Amino acid sequence: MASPDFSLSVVDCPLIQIEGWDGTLAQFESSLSASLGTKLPASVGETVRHKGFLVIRVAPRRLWLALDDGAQASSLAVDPDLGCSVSLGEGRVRFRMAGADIAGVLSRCIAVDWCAPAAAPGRAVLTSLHHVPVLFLRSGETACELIVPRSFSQSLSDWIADAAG
Amino acid sequence: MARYSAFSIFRNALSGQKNWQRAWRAAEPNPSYDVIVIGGGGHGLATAFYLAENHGIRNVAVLEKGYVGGGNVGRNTTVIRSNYLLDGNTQFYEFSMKLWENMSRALNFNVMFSQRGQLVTAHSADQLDGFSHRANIMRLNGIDADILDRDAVRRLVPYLDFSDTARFPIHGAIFQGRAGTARHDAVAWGYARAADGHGVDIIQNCEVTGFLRDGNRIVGVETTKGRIGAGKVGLAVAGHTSVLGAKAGLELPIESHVLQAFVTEPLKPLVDHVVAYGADHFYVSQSDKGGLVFGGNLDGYNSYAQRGNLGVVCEVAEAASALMPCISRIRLLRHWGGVMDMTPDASPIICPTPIEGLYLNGGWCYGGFKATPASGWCFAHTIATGKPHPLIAAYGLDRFRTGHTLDEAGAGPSAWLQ
Amino acid sequence: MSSNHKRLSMGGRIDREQPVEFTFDGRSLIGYRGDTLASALLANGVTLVGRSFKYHRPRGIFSAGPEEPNALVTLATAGRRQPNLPATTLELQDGLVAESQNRWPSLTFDVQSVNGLLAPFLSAGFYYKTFMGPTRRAWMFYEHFIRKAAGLGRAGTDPDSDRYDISHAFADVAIIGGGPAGLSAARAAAAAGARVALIEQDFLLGGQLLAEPSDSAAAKWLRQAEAELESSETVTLMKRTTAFGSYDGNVIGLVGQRDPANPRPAGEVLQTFTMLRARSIVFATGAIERPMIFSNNDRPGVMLASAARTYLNRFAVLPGKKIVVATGNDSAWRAAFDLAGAGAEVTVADLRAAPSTALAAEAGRLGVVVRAATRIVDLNGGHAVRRATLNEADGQSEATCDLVCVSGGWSPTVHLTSHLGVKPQYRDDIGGFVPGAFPADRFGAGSMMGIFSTADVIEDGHRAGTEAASFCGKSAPVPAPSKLDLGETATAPFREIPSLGRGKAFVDFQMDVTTGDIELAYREGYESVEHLKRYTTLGMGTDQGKTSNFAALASMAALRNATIPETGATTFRPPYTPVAIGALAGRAIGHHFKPIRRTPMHDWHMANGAEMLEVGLWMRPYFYRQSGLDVNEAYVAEMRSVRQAAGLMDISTLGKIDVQGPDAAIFLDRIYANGFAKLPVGRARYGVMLRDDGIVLDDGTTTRLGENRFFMTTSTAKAADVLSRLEFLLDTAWPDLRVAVTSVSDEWAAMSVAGPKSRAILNAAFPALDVSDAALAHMGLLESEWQGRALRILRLSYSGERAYEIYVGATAGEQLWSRLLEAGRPLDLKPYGVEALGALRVEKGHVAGPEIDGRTTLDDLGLGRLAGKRSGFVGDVLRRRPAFQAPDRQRLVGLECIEEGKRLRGGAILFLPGEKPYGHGRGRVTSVTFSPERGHHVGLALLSGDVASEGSEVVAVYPMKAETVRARIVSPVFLDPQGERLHG
Amino acid sequence: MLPIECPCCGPRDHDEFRYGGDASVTRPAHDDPDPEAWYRYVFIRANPAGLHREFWQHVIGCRQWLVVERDTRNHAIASVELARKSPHSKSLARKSPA
Repeated sequence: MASPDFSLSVVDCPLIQIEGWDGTLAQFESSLSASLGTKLPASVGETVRHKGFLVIRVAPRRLWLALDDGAQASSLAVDPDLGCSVSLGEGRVRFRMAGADIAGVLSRCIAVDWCAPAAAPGRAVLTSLHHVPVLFLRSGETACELIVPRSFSQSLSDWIADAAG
Repeated sequence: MARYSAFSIFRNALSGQKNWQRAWRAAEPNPSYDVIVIGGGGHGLATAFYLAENHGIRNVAVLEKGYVGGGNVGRNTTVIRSNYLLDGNTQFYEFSMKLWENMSRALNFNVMFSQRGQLVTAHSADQLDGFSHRANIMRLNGIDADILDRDAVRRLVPYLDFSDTARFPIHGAIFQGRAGTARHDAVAWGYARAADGHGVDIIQNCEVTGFLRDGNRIVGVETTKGRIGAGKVGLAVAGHTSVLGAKAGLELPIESHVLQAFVTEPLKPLVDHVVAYGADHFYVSQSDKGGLVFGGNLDGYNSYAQRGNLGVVCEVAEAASALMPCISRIRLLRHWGGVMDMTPDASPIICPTPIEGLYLNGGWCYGGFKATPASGWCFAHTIATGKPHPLIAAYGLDRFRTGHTLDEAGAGPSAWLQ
Repeated sequence: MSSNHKRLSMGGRIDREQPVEFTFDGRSLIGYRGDTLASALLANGVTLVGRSFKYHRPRGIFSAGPEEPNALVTLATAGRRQPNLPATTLELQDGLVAESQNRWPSLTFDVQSVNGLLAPFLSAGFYYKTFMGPTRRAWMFYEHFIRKAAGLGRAGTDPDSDRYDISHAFADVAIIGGGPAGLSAARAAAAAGARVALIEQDFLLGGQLLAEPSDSAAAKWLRQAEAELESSETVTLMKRTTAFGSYDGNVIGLVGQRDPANPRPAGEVLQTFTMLRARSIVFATGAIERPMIFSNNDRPGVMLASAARTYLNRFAVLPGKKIVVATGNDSAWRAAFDLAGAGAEVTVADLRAAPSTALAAEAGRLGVVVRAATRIVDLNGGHAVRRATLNEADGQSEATCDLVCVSGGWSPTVHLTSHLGVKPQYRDDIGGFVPGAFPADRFGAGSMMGIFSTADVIEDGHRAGTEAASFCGKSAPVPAPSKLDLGETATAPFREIPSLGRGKAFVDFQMDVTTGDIELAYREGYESVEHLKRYTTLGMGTDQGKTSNFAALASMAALRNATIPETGATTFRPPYTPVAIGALAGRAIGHHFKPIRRTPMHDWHMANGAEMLEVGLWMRPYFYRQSGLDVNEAYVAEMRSVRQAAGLMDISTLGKIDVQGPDAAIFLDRIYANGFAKLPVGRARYGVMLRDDGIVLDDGTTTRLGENRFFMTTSTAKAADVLSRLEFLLDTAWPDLRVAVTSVSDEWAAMSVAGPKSRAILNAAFPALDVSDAALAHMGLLESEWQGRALRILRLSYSGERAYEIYVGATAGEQLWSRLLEAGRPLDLKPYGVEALGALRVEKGHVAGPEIDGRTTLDDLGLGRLAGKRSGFVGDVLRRRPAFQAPDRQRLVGLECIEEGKRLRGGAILFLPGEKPYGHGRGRVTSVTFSPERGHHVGLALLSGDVASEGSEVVAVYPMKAETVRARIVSPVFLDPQGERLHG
Repeated sequence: MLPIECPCCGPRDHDEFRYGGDASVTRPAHDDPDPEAWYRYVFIRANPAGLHREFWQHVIGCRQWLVVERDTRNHAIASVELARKSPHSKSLARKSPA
């Protein structure tokens, strides 16, 4: 669906999760930071954009690497003594939403304060949409994305479409 | 005690209602009693009544920290049923049902027990098979039970969602015709009045603050109205069992949780039965005043506050609208919470305790109201004889240690998941 | 009578340019934009609006707000019936159709008003004392009639065709109430820099200021405040929105009505339920005027003084021409003056011996007759008041009148604050309850705090708004409030005294509770406030006793000769005003009631004749219609195809968990009853998890992908619980273990190819892969890629046949599914559904949900050997409890039907032959299937160990179908006990 | 809603969390064979009317298990911390064999 006031598109979501062990986290992070060539987001909800991907901290020891469309995952070897990685891209989809009505539509979907610093452009919020875990990514003044589990994606996009209708 | 009857109403009407007596005396505590029952709720009052009625023990006091019937007996959704599966539960709740059927006359107080029938909807063949298992057990224990197919459910309750768009289509239902509802406050008042008639002292605004012990034996209680001696003490304070139990030194497998209840604006008759939704947490009946009385699931965290939060309110409203689409425009008038003793197997605890002279009646989870008469009957027997009544043999405290738990739902030992 | 004959030609806040047509009890009437239904009815001279609950007494319009006890109507616009709505809060809109309630055949002639004559017998609680005989079920007979008589409006049974919405809102400061206190608080909080949400139930802001003349200083102040707030970017004005409940953590439940002036298309949202989360809250909820208690005080034409003033000044309706104002405080005098100013003949009957000289002087100026030390005691008139009886120091007199305005003082509106347990405190100086101490993030302002002069209220609102903003860290300098002084004098404390008249004196109008009922409750010992409420039904109506609570409490206090605090205070419960259940459900209705989970192959199933079955929100193929006409025919056909050729099943719904880390093997060893540490890389193992109490939690297979990496599957139903449990143990019990667990359930499409031809099908589908038994042995793993996605093939069997579980990246799921079907077509590969899956496992004696029912142990399920002599795993210690070792403990057995033409059923109860079928029997049948192999029904059962010897007989009793079937106890493995078919 | 201030995600409604019950009970070491210790851990609860230490998992969020101190009489939350960081779990970690 698309209108100047609100548009929603659904795309694939290449995604890699990387997690470090408790106790050796600093080592893990410096090693990961070096191999990615970027600093890491410091706290949960922060994101760092780097060539072709976005690094999101989703838990104290857990990061998501969300790849841009067409970007290739750089081969990422994690030292098993420091942490591990698992690919999650097949099981998630990305809802891209934009438009002047977006805050209103979102207020009928998720309990996230569009105006709060925690939801400012560049921030990520883990929350629920109709009891399903989703990752809210604020991508612009009137734009955001939701990363949602693939099995629920049809149900949730229907919900959003109804809320926008 | 003057008998209530149509004639007494007629006679009093002619005298301008000036000659009615107190339903129970405003008693102040004696120095000691043979038995003290702590808790002036349904179970405590029933226990006092049956101590006097069945066992001739009349030197009894019921101590209530607030006003009688102010706890769960006056906050529940009044459903009475005897559709239990497990050996130990089935017979106990059926015994309770039989006492309900004669309660108004036994107490000379109309508790408005209305056997309007209860059905639980099934939404798959598997679920209906599960219900059939339950119904089989009920029938084999002499309890009425029926399995209804979709058409039969529709004939009984046509206002449920039988449309093609129902999220969980109705497949059938289990039905117990003798199930129903009663006027909850009347149960407390009826037992209070009847117990008072047997000489029991009902002492309100009397909070128990401690126990008097002689070695391992309870010899009385400390209260806000002073010390009161007792031969035996029965604890019937579901919701607050842990708090009082701790004062007596009992360690208990109980957590307190809030269950919310809801009532709508009063309406002309709409819901003739008790209807429960098998696909989610929602059950409803209509009171004689006309309000739809309904409930759902626990709020799910330990609480002694008699109120819940919006999450469950919304979930219950969603489930209500899903099962019964016409309820959507009916308006909610009030919602409140009751504090439940939740046990690890969702079954109650009635038994003597390791402390001599102290008897425990609690852990009713959300099933206490329907159990009121049988609980009082069996608890009175247990207190009077010092031995568990056979019907509550399965409700001992030691069952968690031995593994003889009665987990109807198979939900496991996390109390809030029961 | 001419339309709108009570309407004044000037003034008010109605738009005379916008007439609105509506219908009441079939009569077409005209009102104006800005009217409520109540004001429009009064303007048209309609004073009889409804009948009361119990005695069916005629009732009129008593108030001008949500406290209305009497004027309840059913809206029946466009066939939608909404009963019990107060006419005083219904914003008039074109085409509105309202009906009076609780009357038959008509409002003016109501048969059940005969109840009034029976009143001596229908005292409070009379039903507790009778209807108990002659038989045990007698009550059911009486109840039938009582239920019919009870209830107010009638609700329809058709589905609600309206739509509702839920939204989430946020604010620094939420201000509840848009009267002078709330407006002043909003201005201050906004000036301090806070984000403000101002909530007002009415369609106009102003609260009590709306009762001031539309050309007054108050009106000017209001216009200015409104303009300022409307132009502020940080203030959200939420009119037509009721804050119905206050919940933990400063969450406020709001319900907003649609603005009828801006009609949205049909089917659009009627009400919006908003969950407002605020950092601080200002309660500026105002106060509600109280009635006076005297005989026949419920007659149409008795109205709160403030309401009369509101009808006059806000709606330009003069509700009476000859008016008695009965009061004991100053505020009602303002109504008297305004009504006199509008041309009415007004008499003030004041209880006080000496009302203030200023008031008396103003009364003299306006020609208002003043009777001091005078009490109204009775009213005459049926459908409308005609005459008031007044008791004065020197005797009784009568006053002809067509309107009686009453004011028994004011009750601060403490409902919302008491929802969260802030106990109301009695203040003797104002004769009412105010909220007790607030927590740091909540504030009260204005008359709800017992402050009654407008000048002070504005000052207080300003203070509360400033403090509430400051709590949120918003402390920009706030200019002084713009002042408004209406010159009110303090409201004197006013204590109700028992009624003196002969007729019924009502305390709760809606529930028909009289002073006599309260006396009776007292006499019978129902003297605590809660007993009083419950015994008399006081406060149980749709108005929740907003006008009656205090009078009842005061009456009981007088009877008990106690103070009001000694007598108690009512606990108010949400919602403040009734809320449609649909609004609370919002959008989660119909197919949105619960979200639906779809597998990657969902669309294929739908397009290819699958009958779907929902399992824990997942949609799964139940059976395929191509296999048979109904499920029973289809599942047997699908079983046969698996046993004879091959079947393809979508198993994507299985829980899948990625387990990684240096300590992963140690971790699995602790959470499974059987060992995993020694599992070689590339091998899979069936595992069972227990709960801490020793009961079986779940089962599944776990495969070792590498030294530090495992792939776990769980049952569909338990996936979320198991993951959360694993995380719990890692976070709280064993934080030293370096293990990560992640759900990969959505990551993989999963399908099982089962049957003797399954290897050949894999060969055909994956020509490049070596799937020979040497390369891929039973319980082996093959990892590869397919179409660029990861591929895992596990050789596992649930059915007992040679079988493979194939996992591929979810985006390629449907493609691979189709590829397998295509490759398998020459080999008779057919899709099969959940029912056949279940039947195949029963034949093979595998346990599933019906056996793993939350009450069974490893030993019960015949799985004790898995644990062997191991220890140190979750549940190990408590599984050894004595009850689980009892000889009569029920354990898993197989049953075979041995009666021709009969069948076993799940849920049948088992007895020994010759035993009387009574009680709980010796066990039960848990799962059954027709076994094509055996040609009859077989089943799994849980049966007392002391009678469960193989070869002996039991009787399966199924009372619901009046069936009794003989069965033989056999091994639960009905098929291929040696497991040869796994390799076939 | 009962907002819980997740140390990772900030204040979120409690329906994003999974309740985990009493956090003041000590889980025996995984290989502790004492039935009494397990019985008490699984079943016996202080169930105070007052401050209650309890586990919650921000399951629709960062998935961390938290220890929350909350008053059961009025639901007021006094503190929230990650279970891994709570003193309770540290002492356990020391006792637990590797």
